[in-house]
Amino acid sequence: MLTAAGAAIFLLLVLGLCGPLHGRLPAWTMQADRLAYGGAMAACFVLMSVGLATLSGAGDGDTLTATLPIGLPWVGAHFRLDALSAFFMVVVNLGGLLASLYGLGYGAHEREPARVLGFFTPYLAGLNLVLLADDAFSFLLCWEFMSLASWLLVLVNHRDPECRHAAYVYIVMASIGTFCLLLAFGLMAGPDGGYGFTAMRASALDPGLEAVVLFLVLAGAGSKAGLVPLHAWLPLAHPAAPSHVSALMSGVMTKVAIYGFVRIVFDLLGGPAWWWGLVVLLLGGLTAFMGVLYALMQQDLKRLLAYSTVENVGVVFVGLGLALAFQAQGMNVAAALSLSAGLLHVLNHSLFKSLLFFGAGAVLVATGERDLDRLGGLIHRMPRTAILFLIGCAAISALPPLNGFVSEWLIFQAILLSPQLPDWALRFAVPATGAVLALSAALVATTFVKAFGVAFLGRPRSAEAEAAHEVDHWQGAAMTALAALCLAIGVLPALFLDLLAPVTQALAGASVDRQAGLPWLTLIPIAEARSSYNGILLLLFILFSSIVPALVIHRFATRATRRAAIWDCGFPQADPATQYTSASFAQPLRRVFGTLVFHARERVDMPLPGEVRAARFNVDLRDLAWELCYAPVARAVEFAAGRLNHLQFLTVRRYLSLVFGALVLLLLVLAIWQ
Amino acid sequence: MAVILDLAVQGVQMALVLVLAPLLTGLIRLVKARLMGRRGPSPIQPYRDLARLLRKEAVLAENASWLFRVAPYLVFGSIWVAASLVPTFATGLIFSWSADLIVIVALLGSARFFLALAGMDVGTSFGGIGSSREMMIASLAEPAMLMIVFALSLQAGSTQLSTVAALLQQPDVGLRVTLALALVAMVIVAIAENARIPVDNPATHLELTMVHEAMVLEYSGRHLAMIEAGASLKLLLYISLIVCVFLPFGLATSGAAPAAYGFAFLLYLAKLLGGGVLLAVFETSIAKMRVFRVPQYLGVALMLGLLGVLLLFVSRSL
Amino acid sequence: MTRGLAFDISHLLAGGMVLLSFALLYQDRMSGLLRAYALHALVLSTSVAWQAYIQDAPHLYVTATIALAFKAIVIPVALHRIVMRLGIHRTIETVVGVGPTILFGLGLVGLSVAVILPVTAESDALAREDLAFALSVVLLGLLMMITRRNAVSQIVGFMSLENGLVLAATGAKGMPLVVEISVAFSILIAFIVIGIVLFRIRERFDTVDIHALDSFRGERR
Amino acid sequence: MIELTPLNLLGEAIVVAILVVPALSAAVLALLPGYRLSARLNVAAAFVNFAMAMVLFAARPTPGPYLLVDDLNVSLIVLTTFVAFTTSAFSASYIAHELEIGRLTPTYLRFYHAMYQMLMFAMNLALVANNIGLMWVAIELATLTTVLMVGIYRTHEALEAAWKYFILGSVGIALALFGTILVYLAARPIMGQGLDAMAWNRMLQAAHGFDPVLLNLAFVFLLLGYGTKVGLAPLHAWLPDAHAEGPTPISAVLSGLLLNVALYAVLRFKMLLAANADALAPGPLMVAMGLVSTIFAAFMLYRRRDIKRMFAYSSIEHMGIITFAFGMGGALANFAGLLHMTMHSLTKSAIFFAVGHISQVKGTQKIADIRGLTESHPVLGWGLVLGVVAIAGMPPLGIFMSEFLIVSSTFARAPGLALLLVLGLLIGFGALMLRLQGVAFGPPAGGRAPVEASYVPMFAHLALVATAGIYLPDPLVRWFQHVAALLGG
Repeated sequence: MLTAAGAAIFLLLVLGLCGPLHGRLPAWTMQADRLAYGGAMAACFVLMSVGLATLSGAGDGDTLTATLPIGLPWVGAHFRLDALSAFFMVVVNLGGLLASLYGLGYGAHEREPARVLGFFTPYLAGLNLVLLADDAFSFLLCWEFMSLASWLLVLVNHRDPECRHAAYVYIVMASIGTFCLLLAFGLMAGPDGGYGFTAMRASALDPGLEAVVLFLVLAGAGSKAGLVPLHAWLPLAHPAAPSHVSALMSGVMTKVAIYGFVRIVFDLLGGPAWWWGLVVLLLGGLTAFMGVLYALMQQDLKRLLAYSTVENVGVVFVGLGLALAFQAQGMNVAAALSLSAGLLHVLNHSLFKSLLFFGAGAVLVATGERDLDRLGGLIHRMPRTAILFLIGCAAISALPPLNGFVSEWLIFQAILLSPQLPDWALRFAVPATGAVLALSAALVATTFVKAFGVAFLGRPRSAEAEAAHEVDHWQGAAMTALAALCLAIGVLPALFLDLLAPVTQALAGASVDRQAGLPWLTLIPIAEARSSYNGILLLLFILFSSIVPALVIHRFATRATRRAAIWDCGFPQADPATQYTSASFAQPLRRVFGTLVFHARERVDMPLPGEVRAARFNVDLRDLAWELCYAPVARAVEFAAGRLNHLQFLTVRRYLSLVFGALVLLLLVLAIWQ
Repeated sequence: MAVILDLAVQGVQMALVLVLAPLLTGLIRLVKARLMGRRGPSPIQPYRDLARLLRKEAVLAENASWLFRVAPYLVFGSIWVAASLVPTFATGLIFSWSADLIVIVALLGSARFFLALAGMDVGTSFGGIGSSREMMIASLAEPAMLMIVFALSLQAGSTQLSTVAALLQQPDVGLRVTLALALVAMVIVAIAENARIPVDNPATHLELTMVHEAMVLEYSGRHLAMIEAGASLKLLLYISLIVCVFLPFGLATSGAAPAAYGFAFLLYLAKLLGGGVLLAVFETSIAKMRVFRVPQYLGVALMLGLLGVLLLFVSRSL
Repeated sequence: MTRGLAFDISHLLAGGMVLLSFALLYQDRMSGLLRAYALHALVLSTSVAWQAYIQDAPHLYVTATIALAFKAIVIPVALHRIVMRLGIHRTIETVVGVGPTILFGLGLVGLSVAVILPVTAESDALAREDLAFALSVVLLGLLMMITRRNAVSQIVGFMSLENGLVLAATGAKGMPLVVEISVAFSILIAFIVIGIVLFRIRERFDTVDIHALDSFRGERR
Repeated sequence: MIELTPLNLLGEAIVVAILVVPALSAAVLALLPGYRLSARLNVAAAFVNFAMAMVLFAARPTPGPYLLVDDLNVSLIVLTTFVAFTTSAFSASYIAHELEIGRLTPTYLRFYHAMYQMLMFAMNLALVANNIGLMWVAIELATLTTVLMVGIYRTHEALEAAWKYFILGSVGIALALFGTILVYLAARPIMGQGLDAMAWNRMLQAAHGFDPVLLNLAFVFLLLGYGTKVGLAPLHAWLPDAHAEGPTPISAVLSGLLLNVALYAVLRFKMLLAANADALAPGPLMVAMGLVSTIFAAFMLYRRRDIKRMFAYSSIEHMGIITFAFGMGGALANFAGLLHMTMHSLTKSAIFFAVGHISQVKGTQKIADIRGLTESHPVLGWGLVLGVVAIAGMPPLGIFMSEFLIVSSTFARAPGLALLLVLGLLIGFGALMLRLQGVAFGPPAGGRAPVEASYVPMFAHLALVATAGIYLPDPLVRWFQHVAALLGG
């Protein structure tokens, strides 16, 4: 199976050649974009199948390994396919498969397709290789390769200065993250360079060092995943890329980052200390809350989605934090439940976030706009995209019976197991995180009511939105597939939860009871008396209780309908600008959280009666993470660079003085040392 | 046999909530009117309103989309499902295992989600105002509600409503601080969620203060009827939930004698009546608050809920 | 010839070079500086010749001759002519006053002694003492380079530094390639002097004109 | 006593040949008019040199009093001759353009080619010298030739740069000589007078008995003296200007080779110190200088306006990293240092090739005036992207591997130092990427003339670097490991 996976990855790498070949292939062959996306679909399909096969057959616990004579010379490149990698391979390649399908249509609208084609498939290869790597060098090499490829993908619209800025911030943050991981691996490998993961698993570290590793990994993998306060690059970079790449970055690459965290913290490090869970949990809660608040305030559709990714990563980390906390107490079943919940959310988020980014890409193709306040009424002109986007919105808002709800529900179930934890800090932190999570979930719904409501409902706010048209069938097919998967997981969660059993078995030493055999495919994570959920029945109930009244009314009461002008309390306003905008929709919540979280300031400039100038309303929002974490560093570097720069403009005599100074200093050191 | 009985109970429950909901609304209106010194409409007036609305043709704005037409049924459907999962007079509903308290909260969330979208569909400023404020209130009410759910579930070791109710029926539960806090929080949430005074006034169309009504301003005919019915159901659901959890005595358990069911049913009606009257009294005794004070009001509920959960740990470990 | 006398004379000559280095630091006239340098080179030449004699190393006479002819005569004369032609023979622009420079120079001599003295006694004493003096000469030469603004005086500093090196090299008994190295070094110095002659505009290394600096370094703002 | 085999004899012949060929070529080139022929001859001589150097892998000469080929220097000899060969090929296609636009005259071009071979001679001599005095002479010769080449454009800036290089280089050379004398003094009591006391292979065997005080003092002077040539801060001042103002092939040779040769000298002396238990550990000094250079150069990258000067600072940064690695010592760090030296040579010279093309097509070296290269000149632009990405330490290119080893092996031993190094690397990375994005992306600006010179040398280097990032051939690894062990802690 590893051979098949290797061949597929190799194919992905080779397909990168489609970039330079774009427009140069002879006419009778397939065009380069078809070739690249088609090949990527095939390769992703193979890789996904490998993942699925491993997951379903890995019950006997054997994992596949391979060593290639490349990479770090005396270590070699180790690759390993175990349940965890397999699960993430499914996530990654499902996303990759559908993104390629979407790209078949979306790619035709690129200004410079070669810049996408050249890096899209290598990027997919990088994502997969990270999952398979089994030594520190290969892991980091693939990790950084993935960053490199995505950086170039962000730079596709390189003529846009904002894009370049986003790409720059991204690549610098990616590099910082990589160095954090490198330091972590350095600690785990020790001075003798035991870089193989097998060696790291076998060796035990001092608890203090393990803590350092934990924080380094939180910084390294966390910054890639978008943990607050290291997230600031994410909402810049993800939206800047072409939409199918944005979907991969948000839906898939953040997951690979989570994989990195899980791999190192759950697998390579020894058993967790009790407070690890606390740290991860609190960070996750903070991330979820801040992420959704930022998302709510956004006006740019893709940026809103990117911030929402931050939120979802927070949710996943809450699950992981709980798992660590339970694991530290030896409560393996509870840990397995938390881990399953987090990992299921990984899968779910990759699905609905890809769907939403595809939808945003469709809107972008149709209107050329990402600004919510220039959209509106698209439900009439893009009916298919609208309903699919709506399903995505409902799924991410955790509405039953869609998939977002299932993972959220499982996390709540895990939180409700927390009274069994002995540590006081955790006992307080877990319910508090639960409250934050509940608050975030509600805010997500608000955010996506806003996103869908402003973009798709109402009346068009610009000529572009008025002239929008439905997108092609490739894009439609990709979105439909994702929406169907969202519904499938929501309705049949038991089947998908079972897929995770080998993963949790390997990492937490236990797994949630097998679900597939239960009557009605009910989800019973712990015990029936405790909690259960049945998506199919719920779907049937909702359909029944919505459709039956509708039928009854239409049959027995009236079905007469009349179209009339908008009523609007008797004062209809013709101008679409009088509709609620994204900013006005968010205003009540901005008032609630704004001053605290964003230092928001509203300024109203209202002309006096008789003046003819327009009134102005301004809102200043400040991203605290940017101002407290990023900007000071940038300023410090700038300051130091400016100061040191004087050394470029000295005279020869002064340079000689430096040499002389160094000499005298060293001689003094020598004299004192002797 | 038992299965048939259970199915019957479930069926009765579904029909019951549908039948009782408008009556409860009418009753509250009547009591409020009496308290204000008016004669007030008959308690069955809501039925007449619904019937009239259902017969009328629906007037749709020219640019209303399919979502605008589908939303009322979805809203109604979700609330109805949620309402039929709350034990009213008997626990052990046959389908109660398909959804727990969290699902009930989420179902209400779905209803609100679609209603808010419908409010934005036509593209009026009033619709926007309503949706925006509704979502703001919900964003705070929903976590508060979840905290209450946590408090109850932790107490009972289950999120299943039947199990919770069964547990709280035990005489040894006694009075607990957590339960008291949860009750207060729940009442606050219930008032906010049902757009009652002091959060919203169901009887006003004053543009600056309305929330729920602004959202459904464009609706008419059968669509409005579904929304109104849904609102009534939701009120019934919350009162049922409160009495089911906090006053669970007399609930019939699965497989009980028909007489026990009958008694439980009567008892349920009495509880509902009591809840409705209390609500009316409460509503008449206070004034509506500014919209931007609502977050503080709901914040109290959230904090109470969280406090309840945390106190639970304290009392547990002592 | 006793061992003592050989030692004393080498010691005297090396010490003389250190003294002359101080004299170089002290000079505030260009012509005086050049004369002092000629003397410095002369003492070096003598010292090298003495080393050739006591080490019985005839090839060192070559070095001594080079030092005498080239450094004590040709270069001072050439520099003198440049100085006269540029009309900068009057003053030497110093960066810090002569007094502090001399004090600092004394410190440097102290430092050289401090780092050389711990050398174990088995190395011969002559080499050790010579080395301390040579190091002092090197450091003083460098000090001169950085405390003078005038190109010619900086060159003189560099050449006195180089004299220190030759002193050390010849003091190291039996060191191979000394002649070759000293020749190579003389070529270097010749280049520098030619550079000065060719690019007369750069009579000052040190300019206070910021605009000129910017354009020189290609980093135009 | 090592018996003489035919291989030894062949080796000896080769060693002499790699010195004689460039020296002779220099003489011939100085006499030949006509730049086309000279350029070709230059390439041919460089190639012959490279081919002969390859033979040294198999055939080692017996160490003589003056010449020595051992594991440490043979790799550097091959690397040097290889880069010298590719650079001469690049130069052949590059320098014609300089003649066309009148920056150079035929006379100067003749001089340039002669000097190029002279420089090859000097560097080869420095590498194969078994005698520390001879090595010193060779490095001085290399300095002189490069000074002349840096100033070859005769512009104000070029002369200024050459002058600065000359003065600072001379002082450095003087300090190195003093250090050399001190080493001899330390060795003499043990080895006796004469050539043995200056021969590497002999001294290394007897170094444990040398006077530690003299060795320490010598190392201070040698580190500062040769460190000036390496470009370690604060002795670096000549380096950016010399790179920026000289002809681009010379910048490539300076960065890719001469700095390595100087560092090689430092390494030799480090081994000597390491062999003496009583002497000061040379590591901390090198670590300190390496860190200062890395961090300082990283900051300096931000404010650069001239693209060649910027990459010159990047060379300082990388020399700092290499010095740091050797200073840390140990099998991993030494291995990484050797690898980094090789990779940096190849990458940096490739970058200078690219920069040479860029400044020719755009007619400027100012970073602000060069934009959107990937659009206006895709091959060149992406080549530059690849090169800069490589030098910034991104995978899958060679420098990533060496930085991985340096940082990870250091962190477990000295976390603080590793953090400082990472800080420097990140700051440098930020600057390089910032400038790269400006130069390679965005709406194109500047000339759109097609590139006439050959891309082959640039992509040959980049291909090697890319291969090495993923796969190092086994013999090379074993042999790096052996040398790493020789270099010790």
